[in-house]
Amino acid sequence: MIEESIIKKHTVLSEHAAELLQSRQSSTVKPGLSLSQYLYKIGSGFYSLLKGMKLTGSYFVNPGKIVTQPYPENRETLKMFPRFRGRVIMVHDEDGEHSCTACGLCEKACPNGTISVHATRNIAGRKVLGRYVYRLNQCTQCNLCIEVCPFDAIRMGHDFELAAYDRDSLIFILNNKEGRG
Amino acid sequence: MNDIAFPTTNAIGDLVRANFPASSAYIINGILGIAAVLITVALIPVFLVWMERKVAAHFQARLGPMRVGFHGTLQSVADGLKLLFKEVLKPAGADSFGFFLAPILPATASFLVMTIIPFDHHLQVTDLNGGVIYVIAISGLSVFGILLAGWSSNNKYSLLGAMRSGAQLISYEISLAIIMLLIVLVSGTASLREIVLSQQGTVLDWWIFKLPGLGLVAFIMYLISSTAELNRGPFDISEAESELTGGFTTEYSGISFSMFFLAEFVNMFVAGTLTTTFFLGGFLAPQIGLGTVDLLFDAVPGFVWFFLKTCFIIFLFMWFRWSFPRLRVDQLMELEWKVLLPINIIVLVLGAIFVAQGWILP
Amino acid sequence: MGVAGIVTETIPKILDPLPGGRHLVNGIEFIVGWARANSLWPLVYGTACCAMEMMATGASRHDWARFGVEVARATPRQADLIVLAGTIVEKMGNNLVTLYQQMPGPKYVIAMGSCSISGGPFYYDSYSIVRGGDRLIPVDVYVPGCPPRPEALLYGIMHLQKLIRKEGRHNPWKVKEFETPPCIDIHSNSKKEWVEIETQKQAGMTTARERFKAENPDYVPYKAVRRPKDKFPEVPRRPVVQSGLANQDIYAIVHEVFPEVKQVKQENTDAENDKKLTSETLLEFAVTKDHYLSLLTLLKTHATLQMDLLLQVTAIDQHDFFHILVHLLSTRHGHKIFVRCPVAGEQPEIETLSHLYRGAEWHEREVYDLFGIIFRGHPDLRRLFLKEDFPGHPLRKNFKDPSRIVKRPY
Amino acid sequence: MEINHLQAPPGFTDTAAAEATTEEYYLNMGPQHPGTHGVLRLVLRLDGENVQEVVPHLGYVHRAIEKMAENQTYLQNIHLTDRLDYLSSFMNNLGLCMAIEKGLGIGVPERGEYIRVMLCELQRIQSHLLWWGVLGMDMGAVTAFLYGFKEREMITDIFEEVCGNRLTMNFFRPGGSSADVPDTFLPRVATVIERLKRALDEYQTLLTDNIIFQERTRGIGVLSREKALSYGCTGPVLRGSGVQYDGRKNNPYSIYERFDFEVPVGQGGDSFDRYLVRMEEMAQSIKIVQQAMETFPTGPYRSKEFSKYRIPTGSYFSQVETARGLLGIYMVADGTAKPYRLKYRSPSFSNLSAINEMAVGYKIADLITIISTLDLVIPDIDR
Repeated sequence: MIEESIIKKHTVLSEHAAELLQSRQSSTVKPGLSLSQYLYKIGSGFYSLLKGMKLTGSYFVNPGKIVTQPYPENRETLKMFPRFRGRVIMVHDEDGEHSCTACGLCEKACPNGTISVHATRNIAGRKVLGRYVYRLNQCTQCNLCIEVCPFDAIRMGHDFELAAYDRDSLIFILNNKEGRG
Repeated sequence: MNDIAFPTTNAIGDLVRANFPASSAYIINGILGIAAVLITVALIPVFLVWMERKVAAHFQARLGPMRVGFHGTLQSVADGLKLLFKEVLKPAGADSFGFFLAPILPATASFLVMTIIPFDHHLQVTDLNGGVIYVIAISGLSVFGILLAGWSSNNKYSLLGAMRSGAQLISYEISLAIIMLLIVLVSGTASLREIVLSQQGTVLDWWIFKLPGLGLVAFIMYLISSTAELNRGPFDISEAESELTGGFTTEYSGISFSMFFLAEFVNMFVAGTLTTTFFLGGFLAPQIGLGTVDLLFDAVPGFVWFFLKTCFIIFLFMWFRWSFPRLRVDQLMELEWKVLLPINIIVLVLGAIFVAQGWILP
Repeated sequence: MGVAGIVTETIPKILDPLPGGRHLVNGIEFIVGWARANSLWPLVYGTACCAMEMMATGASRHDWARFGVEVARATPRQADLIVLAGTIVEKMGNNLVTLYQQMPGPKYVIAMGSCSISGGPFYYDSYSIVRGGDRLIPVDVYVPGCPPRPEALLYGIMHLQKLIRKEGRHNPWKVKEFETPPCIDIHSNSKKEWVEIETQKQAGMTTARERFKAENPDYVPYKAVRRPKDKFPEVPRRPVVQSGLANQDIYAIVHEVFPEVKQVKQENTDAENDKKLTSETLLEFAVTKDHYLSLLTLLKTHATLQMDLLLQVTAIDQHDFFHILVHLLSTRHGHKIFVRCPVAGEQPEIETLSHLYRGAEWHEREVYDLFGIIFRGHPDLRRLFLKEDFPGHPLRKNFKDPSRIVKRPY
Repeated sequence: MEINHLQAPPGFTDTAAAEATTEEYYLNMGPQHPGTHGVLRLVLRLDGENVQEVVPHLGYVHRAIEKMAENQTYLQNIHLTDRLDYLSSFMNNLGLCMAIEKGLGIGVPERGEYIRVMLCELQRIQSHLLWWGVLGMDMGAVTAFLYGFKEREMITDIFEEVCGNRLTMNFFRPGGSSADVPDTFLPRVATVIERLKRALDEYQTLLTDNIIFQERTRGIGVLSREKALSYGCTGPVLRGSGVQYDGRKNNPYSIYERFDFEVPVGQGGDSFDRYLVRMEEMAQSIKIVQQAMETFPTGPYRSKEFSKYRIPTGSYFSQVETARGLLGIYMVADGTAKPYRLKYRSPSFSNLSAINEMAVGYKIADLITIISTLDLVIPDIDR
């Protein structure tokens, strides 16, 4: 008593597909096609091949349909989306100061142990950022560190041309100067 | 009927005959002819590889090779050279004699067929009066190479690929032979040169249009079976990348693989030339009947028309390859034995009736 | 070594002393380098997400055929470039090495994505990962990213082409010796190094600090400005329409036949109305080993329940015993039933469900593989994911294998 | 594992027929094979070209995600779900986020739900486009692969603009999404939808109507209704065999019950049915995205943000209809910030387990087509 009421009648495939299914029923019966079916099959088959060729031909004939964006040639016009995640960079204002206070939240939020925040005590004895080690070879650009940073100190840069010949050159130190004390 | 004066004389041949003794002149002419064929055969795959990749690219809405020379013209040169300097590996357990003999056979088969193709009135190495039978015999030779390659590289995938292509080539040779038989029947001669000359006159005298409906059907059947002969297009089941990883060429690397690669494209060129010779009036300029246009067409030398027609046929082969999915092995056999063969036999019989009634003056 | 290897080595020795020979040799090397650089045939090899970006690079929009990288051959014999696209797992490791050895002559490797550079997201706590492709085969170019953009891979390929053009006389066939760095916890290692530098630095700073304190007594430390936290409203949960039978009806049906099967009390439901379950909490039955099979046959064959789809059979390691979990779904009604059965012992045993649901075969093989629970009557109980000789069952809480697992430090 | 040709390798029912006229042999479609979509290894028992038995070997991309999940916080686990079935990473994120929301008892605002539904449906179309392209390439029509990717790149642009990454988005958070949708989102989706409609007709002529394609997929790889259910197949594979089960309709989650769309169901259960079901699903997803675009609400995109996601002890299950089938996430929380046990019920795992049922008796070329119509993602199987 429960079965029928619950299942809403879902419409089967769109008409085209349904018609194909019906004709499929007949064609799976393999034994022998009558002569008319045999000729119809050759004719419709040949026509469907021509239609396929017409489509590829239309792509060949007008080069306007080419979608290739030639990478090295279009380097000047190629601009990433504002939210593109290339690699983590530290925001430096005009006189080279960054606003990282070595709180280590990004280090804990990162799933892959990519970021190592090394704090040091500056001349006045306060804890400031010493060295911000960022291992790009382990980073998966998941944006968790940037969401959790309370001071907006780090941001996702837009550069993607980072191929290198050896593994260690992918480890960056992001801060130019010690943190402000 | 066929000794009409043709503008281009056999200049080089006469020059050699003039200042060399008679016996050596024949040998020198032969060597020059063979050298000419070998040079064209060496240059043609270079052009065809580039053409295939650009045509495939434009079919697929992309640019294809661009950076290696102007619009990628040097791309096939780079491929050939790289393959030249690759290490040639022989898998353990492979029978070395068969393994290294196999790549040579398909290439030689296509070189041999090139010798009798009439590029122009006099641009032909030799003209056998049994040309068509020679073509059928020689094109059977490339099957050995593929079977030997498949068996001797001690790899299940290559064996599968070779068995498939063995069955495919043998069965499609039958429909190929029947259509060639039709052309011989209709044109009265078996020599390729005579077949071309029998299509003289306006465009309507080409065999494709001369026989009312028959010529077109025969042309389509010929295209289908020659694509199957080439292991290309919807019939590339022998080296189907997505099933058999590489088919019979799985274990070949470096220069031995490039021989197969070269043989495939030379075969494609040979299939194109044979189609133009049989159906599109070889090196004859298309005369449409308008006075001025005919003269203009006649001025263009024969072999240019020949190459234009062959390139169009090769473009058709490429169009097939990049538009259709692949057939399964048993569907391929079914297509040959249940569809192509009956139609070809009917076409042959109708052709015979036409000739018997005298409707076509051979 | 192959013929051409020796040829490119010996040509220079012969031609150099000849007049103009040097230019000829440089000419040959330039042409050979140009040919190799401009016709890199990649192997069709891709394990995980980076393979999608490699396919996108091969597709129309980025089209690496412009660089001559086109004929993607499936056989290693005709390929001369492997793009390590995706995670390299221990079991796939030796296959990858055989593939690399099967490739002829000058062969190049691009490590694409952080998984093949250094194990990426799976560096910590994974027992079956190879932390970086260069532990197995020599890598020429590293393309970082997860996954790297198609343009980044094209930049990597151009980088590789520069390398090949410069190769020249140096015989590219000599496989580069490569050392495999040990699997250490990089994160805590860099902290240890920093602490050493730090102690040295602080030792020398004491005198400077007094002088600084003396010079500017009114030093006010810098106050970093915090980012304003944007407020988001508290949104009540939307009532979920429970499809199929309500939990109580199912519980009633099962309770008639199996009175002692109890309902697993979900801690997060309010305590007093144990029976009245909100529609969202799971309906989980706790059953003992002997009723396990009979309950599940009932659930499958019952006319009104019709639990015809087995979602999964899995297990949880509760330290001193295991819980076998069976999740069932009825495609006709849409309700789901969860069954929990405790099994104890070092090598616990329970009946198999593969005669009820054919799909259970693989799920049970996975539980045997990762937990070591034997399923009696299973047609073909073998390890599903791991190699036959893998020591122990990794998903157990007490699985210790320092050679494979690098513990996450935080 | 070395295969010697006389003794059946593990997993095979040792019924090499004594009176078999032709000698059967074992072929290894190894982990690196163009037809197996990644690193799935199939060992086939063949009689000539006919497949007698298929035994898949898994584990070549088993990265132990479930062991890692026990040592990562919930947010870090959301980032890992992208790498499970990377062709429906939005839906994986959604699955885990719904489980966490069930645990914490938090709701999702209207705009957050609409963003989730639109992005998931766009990702379903994107995943089906890739499946269609790779199916064409596996059957020899390489042009289909490049046409499929042409449209797929447009949808990838939308995702890149919204979340910054093309494939592994990590965009949803418990309670909504991590950022609001940029205002160029709706116009861009509108243009892409128009282009997709035209593209679907192009695909119709290129593959669906093609006689060679129909010959190679009709009546191939038949999976009966009972077998599909018994093996636990879900998604287009199950619907292709005639079972009317779609997670979005039968167990509605998020706000799917507001949109009206049909669930395509095949009859025969062969490769052509599964093909038509997916093509129809693409059309239905376009319908959903259009309806969602018309009534796209304003307002907050996520609910209250927690600094530490501590979920009270208990077991939670959430279920999502990904492009491949039903993804079930079973989470046992113990009150701390890290899950005690996180089990992903992956759809491709069960879809693949029925391969032996579907492929026996057909040719090698059919086996490749069947694997392609199963639309497998191997890391989703091996986790």
